[in-house]
Amino acid sequence: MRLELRGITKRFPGVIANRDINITVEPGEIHALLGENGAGKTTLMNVLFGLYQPDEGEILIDGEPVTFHDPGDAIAAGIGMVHQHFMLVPVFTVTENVMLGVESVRGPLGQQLDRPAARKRIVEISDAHNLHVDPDALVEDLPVGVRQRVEIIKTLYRHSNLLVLDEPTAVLTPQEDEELFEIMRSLQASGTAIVFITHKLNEAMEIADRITVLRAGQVVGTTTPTEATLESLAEMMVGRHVALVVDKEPATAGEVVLDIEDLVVQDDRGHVTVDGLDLQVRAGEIVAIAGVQGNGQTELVEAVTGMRRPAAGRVRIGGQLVKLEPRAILEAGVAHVPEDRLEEGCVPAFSIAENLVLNTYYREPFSNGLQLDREAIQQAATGLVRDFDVRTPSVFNPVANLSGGNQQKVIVAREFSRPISLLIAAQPTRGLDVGSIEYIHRRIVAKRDEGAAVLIVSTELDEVFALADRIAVMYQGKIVDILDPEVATPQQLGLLMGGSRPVGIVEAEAAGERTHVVTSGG
Amino acid sequence: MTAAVKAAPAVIVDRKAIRRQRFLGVAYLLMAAVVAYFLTGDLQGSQTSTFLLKPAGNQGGLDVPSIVVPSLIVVYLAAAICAALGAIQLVRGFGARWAIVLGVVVVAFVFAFLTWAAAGKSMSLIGILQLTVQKSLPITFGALSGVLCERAGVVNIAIEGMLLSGAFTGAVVGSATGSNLIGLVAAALVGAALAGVLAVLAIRYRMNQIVAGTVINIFASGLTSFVASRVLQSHRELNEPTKFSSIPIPVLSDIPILGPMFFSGNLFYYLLFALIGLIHYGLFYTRWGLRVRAVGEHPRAADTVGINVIFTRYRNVILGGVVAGIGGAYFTLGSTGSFVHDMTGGRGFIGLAAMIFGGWTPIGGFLASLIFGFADSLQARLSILNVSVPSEFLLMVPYLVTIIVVAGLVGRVRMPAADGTPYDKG
Amino acid sequence: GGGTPAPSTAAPTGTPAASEAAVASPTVAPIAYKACMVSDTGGIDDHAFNENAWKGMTDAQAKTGVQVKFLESNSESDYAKNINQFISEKCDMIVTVGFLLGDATKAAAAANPNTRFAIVDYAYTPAIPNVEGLVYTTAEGAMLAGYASASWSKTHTMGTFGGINIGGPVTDFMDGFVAGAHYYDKQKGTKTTVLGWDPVKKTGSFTGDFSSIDNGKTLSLGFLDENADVIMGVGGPIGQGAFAAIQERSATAVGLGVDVDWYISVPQYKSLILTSVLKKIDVSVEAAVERGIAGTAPQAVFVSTLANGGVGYAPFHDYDSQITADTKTELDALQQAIIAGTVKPSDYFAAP
Amino acid sequence: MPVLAIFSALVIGAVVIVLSDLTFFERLRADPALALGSALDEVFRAYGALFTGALGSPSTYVDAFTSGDTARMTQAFVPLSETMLSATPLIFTGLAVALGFQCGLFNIGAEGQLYVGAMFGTFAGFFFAGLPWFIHLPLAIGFGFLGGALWGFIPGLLKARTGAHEVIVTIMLNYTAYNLISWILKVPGYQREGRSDPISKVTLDTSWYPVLIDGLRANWGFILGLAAAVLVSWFLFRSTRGFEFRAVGFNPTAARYAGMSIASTTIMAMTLSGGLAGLAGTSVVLGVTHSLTFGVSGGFGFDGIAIALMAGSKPRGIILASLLFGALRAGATPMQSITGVPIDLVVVIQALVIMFVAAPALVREIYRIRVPETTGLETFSQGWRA
Ligand SMILES: Nc1ncnc2c1ncn2[C@@H]1O[C@H](COP(=O)(O)OP(=O)(O)OP(=O)(O)O)[C@@H](O)[C@H]1O
Ligand SMILES: Nc1ncnc2c1ncn2[C@@H]1O[C@H](COP(=O)(O)OP(=O)(O)OP(=O)(O)O)[C@@H](O)[C@H]1O
Ligand SMILES: [Mg+2]
Ligand SMILES: [Mg+2]
Repeated sequence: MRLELRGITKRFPGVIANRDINITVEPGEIHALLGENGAGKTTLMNVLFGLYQPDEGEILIDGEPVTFHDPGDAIAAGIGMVHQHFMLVPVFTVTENVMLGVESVRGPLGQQLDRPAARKRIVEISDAHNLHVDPDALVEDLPVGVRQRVEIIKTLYRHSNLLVLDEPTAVLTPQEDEELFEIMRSLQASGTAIVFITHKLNEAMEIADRITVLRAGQVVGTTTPTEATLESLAEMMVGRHVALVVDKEPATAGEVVLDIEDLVVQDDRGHVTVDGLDLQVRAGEIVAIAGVQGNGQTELVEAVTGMRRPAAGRVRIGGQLVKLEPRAILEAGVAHVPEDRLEEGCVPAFSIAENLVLNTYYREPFSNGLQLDREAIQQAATGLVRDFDVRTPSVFNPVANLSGGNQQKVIVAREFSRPISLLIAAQPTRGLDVGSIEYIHRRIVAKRDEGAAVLIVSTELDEVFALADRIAVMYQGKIVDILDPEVATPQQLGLLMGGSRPVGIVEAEAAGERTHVVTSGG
Repeated sequence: MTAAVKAAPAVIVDRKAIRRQRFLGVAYLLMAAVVAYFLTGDLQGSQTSTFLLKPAGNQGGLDVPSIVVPSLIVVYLAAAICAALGAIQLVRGFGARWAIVLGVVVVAFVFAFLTWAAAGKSMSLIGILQLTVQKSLPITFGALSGVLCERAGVVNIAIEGMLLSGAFTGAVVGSATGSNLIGLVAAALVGAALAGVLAVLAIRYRMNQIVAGTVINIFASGLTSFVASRVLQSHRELNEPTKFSSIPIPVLSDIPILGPMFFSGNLFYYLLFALIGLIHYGLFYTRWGLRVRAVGEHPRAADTVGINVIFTRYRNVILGGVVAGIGGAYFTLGSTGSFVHDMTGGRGFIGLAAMIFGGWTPIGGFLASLIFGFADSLQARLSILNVSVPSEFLLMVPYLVTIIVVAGLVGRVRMPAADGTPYDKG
Repeated sequence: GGGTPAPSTAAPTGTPAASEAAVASPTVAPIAYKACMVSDTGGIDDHAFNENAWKGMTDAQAKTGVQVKFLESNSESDYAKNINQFISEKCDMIVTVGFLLGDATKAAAAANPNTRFAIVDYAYTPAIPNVEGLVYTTAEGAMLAGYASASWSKTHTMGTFGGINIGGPVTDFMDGFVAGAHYYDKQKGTKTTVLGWDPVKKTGSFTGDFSSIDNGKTLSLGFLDENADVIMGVGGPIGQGAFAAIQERSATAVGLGVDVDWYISVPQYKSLILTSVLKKIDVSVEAAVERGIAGTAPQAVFVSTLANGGVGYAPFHDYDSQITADTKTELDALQQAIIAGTVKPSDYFAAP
Repeated sequence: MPVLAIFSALVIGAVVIVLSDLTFFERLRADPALALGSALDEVFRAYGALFTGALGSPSTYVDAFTSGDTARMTQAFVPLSETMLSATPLIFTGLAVALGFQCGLFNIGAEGQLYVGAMFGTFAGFFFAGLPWFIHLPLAIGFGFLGGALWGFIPGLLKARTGAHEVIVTIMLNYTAYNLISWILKVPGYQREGRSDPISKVTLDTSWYPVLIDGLRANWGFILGLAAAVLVSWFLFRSTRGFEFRAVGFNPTAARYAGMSIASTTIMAMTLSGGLAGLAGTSVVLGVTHSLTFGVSGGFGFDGIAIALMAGSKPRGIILASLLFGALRAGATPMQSITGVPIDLVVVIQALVIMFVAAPALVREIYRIRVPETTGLETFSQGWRA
């Protein structure tokens, strides 16, 4: 199938997400789509998939203009999409998820689900492309990598000959990346065209036949891996020369501030996800926890910040056994930048000023114990908004109306504005653009240099390498190794994150091999 | 590659489970104490309690012998069972079987209570069981309505209003046309219309669904009372529908105990059983059900595979309205024969509790409704036997049972993930 | 036939539906006198005393041409407001229905000595000069009905239930019913069990409201299960639950109406109605209005009794043939004894 | 917007008046024009009576003031006084529901809390004899608050500890409370001597809310309601604890991250909410009836929901909305008396008002108003999640 997008424009209130975009995808081609956060990649694909209607422009398949009113039309036309956020029903089995919408049925009324028939086809498909899954497993019990395979099976089940993969590698380990690439090549061999969205330039270079770069909703250019270099791609994406590596001095580690001993934490379903974990973080150093999603990082942070009661273990902060309860931990001088800024970090309906005192509102000078001092709150807020460069017309604006980066700045401003001895930051730059990432990174390093202990949890290897003084690798609820970022390589790290332990961590090759292109966010 | 981490090692202490273990243990011991102390006071050793299993009156059915038990011994036995289980519960717990043990204790407690109430007398046990089913009927209709709506992701707290409107419409249309069948259809349609309003408010205008439902409840109560006092009061003939008469099913109705409970009722019984089966089959074995559940769990995922989320929700809410309307018609066309304002007395809300208790499944909802029906039937029977508990407290029983069930279970059952969340196509 | 002396004034029976017709077309020329009624929270469609009292008002209108109107109360705080509304509309006479309005009526009567009041089911001690309390010795009529029921009962088990245990207006019926059964037992040496009410302990079966027929039916099914074959439900529409239950079980059992003759007002169940306990609120209200029009001085208490025909029991209608002539004679004798004061219901509250 | 909502509700109410009059259809067949005319006439008469019954009629005011007779002047203010009197319990229940809303809780139990509050308040009213009014009245009010608070504490505790949804628990507690007062009204010592019907002893006049003006029924309960509104407003928007309430209401997860206790805030919010509803109970028994029967609430608890919604849970709006609903209730009496339209119409109108207010998009659509959607108060929990 030959796909042509011609002059696609899509506007949202206040944003032009796609502006006059022209792209063609040839049959059997792997076409990479690159671009910064918010460049409009997902929007374009949603237009292609019938989730959005384009304001202008048309879609042609094999030269024929088509209109997709909803995803059903796109699926019927042979387009399959693996979404950035998986579209799987957790409580359904793999078979049910795959057959949903195109169910095999039997029975006199033609209504009864024919699960065996569907299961048979799924097994066929997975055998043909090496996509191993148990058709009867519940999706919620599957690890992310397997879920992604389910998504791919879903599209193949619908006879797609054009497959859109929206940032499929963001949640995978390097090993899983490789497995995915194998699958992509196998599909390509069978004539399927693939649109592959990624932030990771080297991935595009490795797998793509052609690469199109979007910036601010427009096509900047289309190139091929042979013509382009990593540097040229980065420059196309950002629009200027990129040399963003965080400057930081070597750490001068001091006292142990955070001391975690034998910690056991269960998740909501009662599974043990942190399993006897030990970790120490010292003043003046940044420890980054690297790991694939679902290995207990979330529960670890929740436990240490008092959001989840551990089943066993001890947590000492500044040498004291603290009561693991949010307020007690805050009072112990811990700052926390939570993973989900809108759900956990702020009250979007509250004003910026109110959010800036969300965890200090009850103390002098903001409250006399009974009544809030609005004057003091406003003054403090005005100062912080200035210091942290939050772009807003007024401190009384609701945080909901800020952009993601500015929302994150509000949270960082709040957490960094008090004297702290320990900073815990989970995915501190998720979904942020280059500028914001750089800003937040600088602030974090500055906190370290002031003598705070810093614990970072990030799924972004680039971020981990950019910030960490020590990298703690977490796998199945345990710290399986601690690496020195100066000597470790992403490959080693990836292997450890995936659970395989290299035979003795050998001295790393030259550090120069690594490219810290900080543009890779979300 | 990661693998889902499972099976907690033995060292893990589940604090919740421990708290539950202690709480239940103490509760069982208390129940044992209540039984042993309060229920034995005025019993004589020679007294017996007779439980009749043969339906009274002219109902058919095989001759079933009565159960005669020595009152005092049974009461002490029940106390002993409660105490023993309570002690074991406290000391080492029952692990995953705690729910079964709880069931055993409750049954022992209730049986002791009945034995006490019937000491020296006879009590129609079959009557209590028959009434249990009967009282659970409208509750189950409500629960089914809730299942239909919530499986598609719309919370329907307006069931009470739909029941009430169904009762009203059934009576009025049934009387006006002289056909109770037309009345039933009209009730279903009015239920559907109210559900339509709920659907428009909740889906199109994205109003908070609980508020939308409450508005409909207030509206239904106000409107039916208004029309009842303006029209029905002077046109009594509009409030005299013929009821559906009982249709005992040959052979089945002769089965001891179960026959009189389930197979001697009127149209509504069989309609309900058919609906339970149909909805259960539909939800879990058909294409329709798979899509409905997908919409209730993850509407965006459903959307991306070409399922019309909005349409599915409208359709299910309206189907839920139809079921609630029929359930409402039961009050007038199936049970009492005339409409009185606010006659549903909170059964719609209890239906919701039954739906939650039943884990959002039709069969679970029915079983839960039977528990509420039993509470209702039991309190009525106790008042008849003139036990020395003020009638006001007996009347609280079904409501208190609801609270206990909701408090005890809501955290443990899993609701459809998108329940109550409006869908924004983006 | 039944032993109730037919009141000479009112139409022998009347469906409540008559009220509207009466409003629409008074049979006599209107007069200037204005009689106004305030219902309690039950509303005038309560199938019980509000409705019955309103019928008395409209009967008075049909007969005398008096202007009548009513106000329903939504809540307790409406009582005084409603009475005041009528005072501001210059009603000559205000009839309040039910003991719930006792306090509000008293206050209004004190504040408006020139307005005449009548209150149903309530009387003041000491009396208030411009208020007539209309009370009923309901238990007397109920005792006769209970006697007849006990004579009819094949199982010697009967049942009775009420709406809310509000005392007199509800439980007088139940008291009398039980007393009648006990009196029968004493005469005949039988042992009749009356389920659902104990006049001594004042506890029994109640539906918890005056609207849930379904709860009434639940209790009645319970009575039937315990072998009862005569059931009396007291509290407006809930009593119909008894008939619904009998019909559903197709039991050989009967029910009793209350307040008015249900053979006429609830015709769909007439084949199951043994008799009804009559409490002629309509007659007493109509009489009170007529006294108001005539300008006779208010009586402190106007007691409707068996003697003056204000309470009683309805004819047996379809069941006339099943009540033996002996029983009818005994009923007449009992009626005379009650009127004479030689038999009092309260003497038979406890089982013999 | 609220004006349009009220207008729409009145229009539909008019349709209901006309359609529920069965003679209308006969007349429509006979002479459509005349029938429509008389229907309109009936609607105007009904609404006219409703309005003058709520606010008084201008001519009465003019006559009264020109006559200079104080009694007549007082009399002219009766409708307004009745409106205030009817509004009083509604202010409290409205505040009760709004306080819950602000904390993300949907308290449908104001009705039951009102019952229990009235039960406690009445007890204090007749039990503590020999106190001067300035001690007795506050004591009785305090008891009322306590009773309601107790009845609000239960669902709060259950929600915080077990996740039981407050909507179902509070509804069930409404029924329970109703049976509870039915029972206590028969308990010797609580029941009035010499009465067999369920009615409490008469409260002592030292526990009564004093009337505002002699000859009118409006009393200081109304003033207490205004004061409560000011206090609630301060509490929610100025106080430290109120900040927590709103944060928990808008985003409980973030509130927990910020160190606030969801459990204690939930319990406290339900308790305070119940206490306010309990005050509504005192405004009836200590302000109007002076004793308790089971008819104490005419659905004030449910009207409170409507009022809180209409007011967007803002105390100032609650006062206005309560006055509106009070006016509807006060005007309903003369409306029924003069035109025979049943008072239940008011309930229908109220339900319609809530519907239109709660779904602003609907009103906008009807009147083709184009305004960007401002985020309303969509805070309370969705579904049955704890
Ligand atoms: N539903 C929407 N409503 C309004 N604006 C939107 C919507 N969806 C996307 N946008 C805006 O459109 C722009 C493009 O977003 P899009 O999600 O396509 O970016 P992207 O390139 O996929 O970024 P990322 O790498 O973060 O996934 C952004 O400015 C975004 O805020
Ligand atoms: N709910 C909202 N109401 C009003 N404006 C909004 C809302 N959400 C986002 N915006 C505005 O839409 C624009 C795009 O938002 P978006 O979050 O995509 O920003 P962004 O380009 O990703 O910026 P950042 O890099 O800071 O994340 C911003 O200008 C933001 O202020
Ligand atoms: Mg994207
Ligand atoms: Mg962004």
